[in-house]
Amino acid sequence: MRPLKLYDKAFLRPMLEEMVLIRRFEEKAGQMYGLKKIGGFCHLYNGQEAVCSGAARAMIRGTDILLTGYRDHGHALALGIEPNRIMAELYGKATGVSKGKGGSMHMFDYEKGMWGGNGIVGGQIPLATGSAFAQKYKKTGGATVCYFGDGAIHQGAFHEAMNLAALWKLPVVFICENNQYGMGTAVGRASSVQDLYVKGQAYGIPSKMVDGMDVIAVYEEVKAAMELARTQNQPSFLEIKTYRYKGHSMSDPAKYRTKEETEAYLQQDPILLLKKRMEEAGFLTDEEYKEIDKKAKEIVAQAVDFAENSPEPNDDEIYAGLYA
Amino acid sequence: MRPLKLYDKAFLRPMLEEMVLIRRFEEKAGQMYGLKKIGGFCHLYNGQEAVCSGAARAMIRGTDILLTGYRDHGHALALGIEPNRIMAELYGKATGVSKGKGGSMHMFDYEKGMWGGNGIVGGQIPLATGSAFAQKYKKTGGATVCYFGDGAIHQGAFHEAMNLAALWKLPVVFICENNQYGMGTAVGRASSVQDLYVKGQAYGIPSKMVDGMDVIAVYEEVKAAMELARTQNQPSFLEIKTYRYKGHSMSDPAKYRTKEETEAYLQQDPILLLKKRMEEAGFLTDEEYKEIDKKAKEIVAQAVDFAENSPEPNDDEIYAGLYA
Amino acid sequence: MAIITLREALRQALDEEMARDPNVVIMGEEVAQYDGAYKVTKGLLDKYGPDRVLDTPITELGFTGLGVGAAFGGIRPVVEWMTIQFGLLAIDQLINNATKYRYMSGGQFQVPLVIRGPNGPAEYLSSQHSQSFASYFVHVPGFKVVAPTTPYDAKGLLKSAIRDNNPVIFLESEMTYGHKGEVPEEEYLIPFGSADIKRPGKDVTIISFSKPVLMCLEAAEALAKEGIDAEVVDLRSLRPLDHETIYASVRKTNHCIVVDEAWPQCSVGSWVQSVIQKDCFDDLDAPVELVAGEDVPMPYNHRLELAVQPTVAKISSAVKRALYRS
Amino acid sequence: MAIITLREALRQALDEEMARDPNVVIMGEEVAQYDGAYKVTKGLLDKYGPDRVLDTPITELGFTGLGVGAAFGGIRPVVEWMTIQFGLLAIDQLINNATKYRYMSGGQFQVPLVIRGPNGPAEYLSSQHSQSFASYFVHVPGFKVVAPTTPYDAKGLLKSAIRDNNPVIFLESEMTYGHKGEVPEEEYLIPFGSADIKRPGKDVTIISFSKPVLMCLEAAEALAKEGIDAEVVDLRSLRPLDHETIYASVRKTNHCIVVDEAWPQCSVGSWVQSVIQKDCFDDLDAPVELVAGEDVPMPYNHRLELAVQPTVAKISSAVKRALYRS
Ligand SMILES: Cc1ncc(C[n+]2csc(CCOP(=O)(O)OP(=O)(O)O)c2C)c(N)n1
Ligand SMILES: Cc1ncc(C[n+]2csc(CCOP(=O)(O)OP(=O)(O)O)c2C)c(N)n1
Ligand SMILES: [Mg+2]
Ligand SMILES: [Mg+2]
Repeated sequence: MRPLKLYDKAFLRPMLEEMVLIRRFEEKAGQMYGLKKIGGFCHLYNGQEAVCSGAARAMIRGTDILLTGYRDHGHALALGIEPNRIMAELYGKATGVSKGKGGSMHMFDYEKGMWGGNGIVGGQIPLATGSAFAQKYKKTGGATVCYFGDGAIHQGAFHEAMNLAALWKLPVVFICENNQYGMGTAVGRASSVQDLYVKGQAYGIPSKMVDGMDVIAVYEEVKAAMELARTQNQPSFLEIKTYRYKGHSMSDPAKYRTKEETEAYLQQDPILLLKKRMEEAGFLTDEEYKEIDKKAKEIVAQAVDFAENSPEPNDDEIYAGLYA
Repeated sequence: MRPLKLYDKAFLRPMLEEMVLIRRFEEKAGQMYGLKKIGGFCHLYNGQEAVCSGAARAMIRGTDILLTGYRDHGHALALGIEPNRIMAELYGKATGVSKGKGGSMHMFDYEKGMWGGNGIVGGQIPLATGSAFAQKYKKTGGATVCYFGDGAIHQGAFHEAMNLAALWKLPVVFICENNQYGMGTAVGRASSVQDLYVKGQAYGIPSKMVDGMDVIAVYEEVKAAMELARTQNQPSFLEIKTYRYKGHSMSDPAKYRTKEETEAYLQQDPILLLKKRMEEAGFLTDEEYKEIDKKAKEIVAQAVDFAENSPEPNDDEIYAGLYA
Repeated sequence: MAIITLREALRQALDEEMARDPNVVIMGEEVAQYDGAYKVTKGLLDKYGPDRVLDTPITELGFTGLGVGAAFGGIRPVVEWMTIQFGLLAIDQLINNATKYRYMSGGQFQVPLVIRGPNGPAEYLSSQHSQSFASYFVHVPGFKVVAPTTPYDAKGLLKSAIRDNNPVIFLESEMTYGHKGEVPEEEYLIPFGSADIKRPGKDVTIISFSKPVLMCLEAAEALAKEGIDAEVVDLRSLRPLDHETIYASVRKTNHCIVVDEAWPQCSVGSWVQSVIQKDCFDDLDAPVELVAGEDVPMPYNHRLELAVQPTVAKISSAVKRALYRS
Repeated sequence: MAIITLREALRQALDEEMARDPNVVIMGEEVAQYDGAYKVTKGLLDKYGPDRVLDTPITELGFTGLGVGAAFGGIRPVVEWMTIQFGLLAIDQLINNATKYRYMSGGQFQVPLVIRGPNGPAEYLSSQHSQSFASYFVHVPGFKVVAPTTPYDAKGLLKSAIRDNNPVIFLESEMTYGHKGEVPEEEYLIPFGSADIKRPGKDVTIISFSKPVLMCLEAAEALAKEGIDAEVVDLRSLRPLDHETIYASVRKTNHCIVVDEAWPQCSVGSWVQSVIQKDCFDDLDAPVELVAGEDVPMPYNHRLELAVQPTVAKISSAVKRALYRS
């Protein structure tokens, strides 16, 4: 665990709030899925909150860009996109971030730098490299964060994009959210090497393993990497170790792992850990935490209300937005 | 340079003969291309002979399998496929190894283990992994040699296949023939790392750099790797450094490199080097070498005769051989 | 006869062929320990072990190419693409190697490979996961392509596919895995290239394949109530295509529509239209209509998602147009 | 007007658009230092420098996806695929990202991307290098697809493609890079969706695109000597398709054939057949014939290679069949 002492309450508290909000949001999304308000593939982020929240604080809003896979609710929330519009998207409503056309896997907010939300495993990796190309070419001063999973790393797209990013010196930070499983496949059953970060060496890209349960570690490492990207156009690769509590998607009972394993991870829950350390540092009381949690639940309840009461897209949306 | 002393004349002389034959064959192919007897893309192997000839001696004929790219005349000759049938294939004649349907890039002799001849850069890498899968599954005792170029290594196919081969422990030896250029692109303009063999580490595959001008070094390293494959189902990766004297294909004047560079490589010509060392070791006289060269030229001239006098495929070949 | 789901029919076919031929192996994402994303391969790992039922990393290009190479070596791989759409990443290995090696080697190679998985739209999956790529395979010589609708057809065609010495693309549909039908206890095979008349009729021919066949049958029942007797032809096999059965039906009814859930342009449906107009020109009393997916990516919203697909209503009105009854 | 090659027309279009808009960049294998495998990008590296003309590693999926992402960011990449066929490795990035991002984000993204390169058979290249994949792109909503035949069309369409805010697939033909024609000095654009009547005629309509148009024109001249006055329609734009021009011609001639060098099944040619039979049913006096590539991979042997492609002779006899003159 990285020391908290460099940070003040003003920095830590909103981060904690956000992580709690993401947790509550995902729980509600799961519930609403159970009630058939949400359909299709719905991949929850519970357990991984420290990754997106730590990283988001290393990003400059409005300048940096983020691309990720289908497990994207947390990333969208951490970029400051309104929970109402994310929930509405899950409901397929016209008020959703993607006007109800994208759904769970395709959260987009172009202006806020949320460039998806990609359903093809690994598909976002070349795109993110291109986003970084544009940032460098246009001298926006920004960099791109590209998330993908431990399963995605074996895709050719990773290999091709890593070489391109290093060869052309593009401002991109590749983050492998290693949550130990790609669907039902444990990392060791998909990968011939145990530590995924070693793959960065094949491209001469600085690479590190990061504890994804420690939001401070995530923040610090992503920050350093983003600075390398912004100032030197030097891409980096981070393997961030984390865990997902829920099944791969709503239809997965996750029988491929033991209760004990999940229990053990719950002990090092990223929210719990941050809470405890903030309490120890005198930044948080139990009361305050309850307040935070209550607020998160309210926001989420409101989001559900908003989604419920939003209109469906009209039929004229069918052909709208296909061609520019 | 590896010492010759472990080897006798009976081993060395046929190898030298083969390398000379390949050189003369390619020169003739180039000539016949100039005379428009051969068309399309024609990629010559001059300069790289030590790679295929050294490696072929580490292969067990009839058991081991070879897959390569479009620069495949040398590989076919080294597997003992008749020059007549290879030249006839270049001519597009019915007597060619592929009945005139494959041409320069697609030399096939299924029984002899020559499984192509692939025109898609990197396309053969997954195939070779599958060939090794079949060898292991069927317990043939054989292994597969998979050649590709320094340009091909950046393709996703390489990354995906390397992981699969290592994960499933398949008897395959991946050989990157690093001839310094992929078409007009020098290795350093395509690769973010200088030494390609380091890429093997990303898959936990034993990897080495080998001097491709020294046929003995090639033989010894491929032999060791093939034994690892055959006995332990352990894949290996070899970066074999070599050089092509001619342009990428017949239409390439190779303006992207200096005369001096090519001259320097000609000084360490693999045939010259082997010849010199065999002479020093008392295995070869100048007379004998002239004899070898004369014989090679005769074989090649015969191949041209054979090709010239062979029939074109009939029209009923158009639909033949599409479905089994 | 037993009544089983299409999923179970596929599983039986795999099971029987694996029992029959030790060279049949299954590989794909989550096919082994997880029993398949859609549970088609359920229990096969337990029965045949990890050498014959293999979970792959998420590397469509790599494991598909591996399957092709293994097929060269005498293995009979049944490669599952979790959906056919993910196979876009792997299509080069099929088109440039699986369909070409035999031909360009002058007949030396055999490629006894089956690629199978769900194709076309399911539900609430938005646009990257709801696409039909049947035409991509039907376009290319060297492939065989089948797309069954019923459990009976699914089992018989999958067994034929596994025994075939050519690369076969076996298109399923996520929405019909639970669809039930009669399947005999005794072994049977269905040859490729034979369409099946799922409902005989005399007034109009409705041609389709895969999931939409079920809608066509529904539409036919509804039309019957209005006095229109529709014949429903289930193509089953898309390459080779059963021209005879199609033409015989059109020559009988003189009116025809084609239903394909893919986008219209360069679709299998449009190809079928084109051969009918060519070979039955004098038999047609009306143009051959095509009911296809709308020419847009699939929206997530469920109402829109249904609206862009063929529907019973769209099929019925196309039939009426073809009969000049609208 | 200057008479220049198609290659030079393309180069001029690139040059002019790069001069006009600093966001236009070129990337692909060998496009910079080597001047392009087919020399289409000759001199552009020298003129615009290495930030705007970039040699890529051989990683079609990677650099195509990079191009799509760069387009999201306001770059206007012109990505060269050394041949369109190598793009099979990259097609996922186009279909799942380039054509979908705008739609599935509810209209937030623009994808001003051009993919260009030679498509279809050249000479002596055997089966992996001699394929036409036009239908793969025409099938998918979100793409625009053009395929010029003449230098004039090539230049005007490429300039339009670069200015378009959608992913455009620009299909060239290796065999016509040296084809010459008139190109005006002054700037012009050709809008998408407009076919061009390359030879007016009244007896029969011959519809084609890309390289085969030249054969159609040859056939038309030969047919003229036999008293058959053929109209040759060059589609130029395949998506969107110029239905009006096609239908007007068919309504005039009442006889029509389509020529496409791709395999017949699910081809662009078959799609054009299907729309004509549908929308010109009462105008047709004969079925719409298709002259396509034979349904086999391309053999290397030159005689066979020519035999499997459309030829002037095949086109002429199809015309005669369509006119009941054979
Ligand atoms: C190309 C492709 N192949 C397969 C799938 C199906 N699929 C969706 S998610 C997934 C597992 C991905 O695992 P990982 O990369 O570890 O990400 P995580 O779900 O753990 O966040 C698979 C196989 C897909 N969507 N795209
Ligand atoms: C997928 C694909 N992309 C591009 C090409 C065109 N091409 C043929 S060979 C070649 C260069 C390959 O270089 P390398 O791998 O180093 O092999 P070498 O030619 O040096 O033997 C290229 C770009 C191709 N055939 N296939
Ligand atoms: Mg994972
Ligand atoms: Mg090379």
